[in-house]
Amino acid sequence: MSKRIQVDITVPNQTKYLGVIGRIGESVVYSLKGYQGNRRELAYHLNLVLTEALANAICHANSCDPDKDVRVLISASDKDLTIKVFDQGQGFDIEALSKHKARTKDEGGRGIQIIFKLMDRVHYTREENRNVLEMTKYLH
Amino acid sequence: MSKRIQVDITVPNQTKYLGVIGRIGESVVYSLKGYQGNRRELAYHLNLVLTEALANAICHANSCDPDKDVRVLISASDKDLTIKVFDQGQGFDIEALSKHKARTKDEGGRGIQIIFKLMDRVHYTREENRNVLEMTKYLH
Amino acid sequence: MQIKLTEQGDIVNISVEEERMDAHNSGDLKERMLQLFDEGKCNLIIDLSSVRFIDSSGLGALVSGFKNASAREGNLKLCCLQPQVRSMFELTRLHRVFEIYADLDEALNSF
Amino acid sequence: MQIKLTEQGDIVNISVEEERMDAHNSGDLKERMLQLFDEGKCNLIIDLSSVRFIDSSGLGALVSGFKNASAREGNLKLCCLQPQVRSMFELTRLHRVFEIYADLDEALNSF
Ligand SMILES: Nc1ncnc2c1ncn2[C@@H]1O[C@H](COP(=O)(O)OP(=O)(O)O)[C@@H](O)[C@H]1O
Ligand SMILES: Nc1ncnc2c1ncn2[C@@H]1O[C@H](COP(=O)(O)OP(=O)(O)O)[C@@H](O)[C@H]1O
Repeated sequence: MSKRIQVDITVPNQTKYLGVIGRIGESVVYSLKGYQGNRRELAYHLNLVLTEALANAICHANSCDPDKDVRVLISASDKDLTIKVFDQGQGFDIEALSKHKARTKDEGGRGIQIIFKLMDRVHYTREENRNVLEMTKYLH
Repeated sequence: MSKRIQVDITVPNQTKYLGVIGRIGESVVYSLKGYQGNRRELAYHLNLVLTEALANAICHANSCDPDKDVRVLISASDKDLTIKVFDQGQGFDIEALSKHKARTKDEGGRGIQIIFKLMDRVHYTREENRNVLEMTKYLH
Repeated sequence: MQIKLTEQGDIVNISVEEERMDAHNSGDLKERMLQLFDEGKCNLIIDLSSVRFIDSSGLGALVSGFKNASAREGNLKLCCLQPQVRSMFELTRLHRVFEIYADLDEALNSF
Repeated sequence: MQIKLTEQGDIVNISVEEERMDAHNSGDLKERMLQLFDEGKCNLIIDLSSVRFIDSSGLGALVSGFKNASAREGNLKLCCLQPQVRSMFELTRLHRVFEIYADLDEALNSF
């Protein structure tokens, strides 16, 4: 393996675990010693992106079924930060969402938009029997 | 899977990653909503046990070779917290160490003693081509 | 979600006593506000001083309250945002929707 | 490791400016102390006020300094331990080895 930190997390499919995953993401950011930007801001953004992506996997893909599990992979080097969130739901058309802009006063529909704003590369693909939301942030 | 959080971390075999692993351990402790004891103390203890066990894997088993990797698994439920640290070194006799007490003014030799003091169950076993240091803390 | 309610005249001050406002707990705030609307209380100040982190569900709960308050000729205003929380309102342009005050007194005086 | 040295008479005050003292950075402190001993400076106060976390390597570096100072008829004393750090000295019984002071002035006056 090259010089990467890799953190593979599995938790019960419940929103009460969003906090711990967000905090783990922040810990990973604080370990990126070489990062020149605003580390606090990056930590918040990673926490947020993890929270949004996981909440969607938990509630939309896994229908909030507390007996399922949900898995996320955080991987970081000096060059980039990559998150993969896995789900086994019916999938959705992320391209359509990326084009359609929610109106400011809509109650929902901000999660994917936030992810697109904060990350440099976002893909949602089907792999065997699961979907993967892969999100990358370049660090310089 | 039962109601467990599972965090599987791989980092380059370098002591500069001890901090991030310790912090991830603290995050896991802070997510144990049901824990009745002193959460701050438990977080510190888990951070410390992770640091001691990883430092040994990095320096004793992997001879501080920065091109290797080192892996740790943290797993938690309301009942227990388990850490597994994997190494591919020559192994060592942990039973002998658990009996022999380092003298107070010795410079080294405190790591395994601290692990025995803070954890409820400690095993070091050979599994196929690797060693596993498995440490459990019961949460009530 | 831990919430503290204080009434001052016909204004209800809702203090969110959580570090995180996310998909796990924002539904509670939304429901609590719906109860208040049912009781005819539709001038709300949400004090976010304890909140260090807010996600799209938290923002959504506030938008829901804002729309319900406005529909009843009331208002929902915000105060005491930490910088990182404030920046989420900017990211989503919601700072143009809400009246946001630096502290509770300013928010109270604005009614 | 970030370290700040201040000399007061023949006493050197070493302030460890790190949150963590562990296997990654404790070797630096040990080497810095060896340099001081070579220069004939063997009365040291280690100020741990910034240190939130210490592991067995950190404790080991302090024991090394203590033994080297004593061998040269000097002394190594500690001050300003955060509660969690203090409890590590108790866990390992090292609170019986070191003189530990609440603040820098007390430590200075004890020489
Ligand atoms: N992992 C997923 N599986 C299935 N559908 C999803 C997934 N993620 C997002 N979606 C769909 O995309 C929509 C927009 O998601 P998002 O922008 O996060 O807003 P919200 O969750 O508030 O609706 C969701 O309502 C849902 O229909
Ligand atoms: N994973 C490991 N592989 C090989 N040897 C180990 C390992 N962990 C510990 N040891 C051996 O046990 C000894 C005691 O370890 P420890 O109590 O942590 O103190 P220290 O690391 O300061 O020597 C080490 O010096 C080393 O010889």
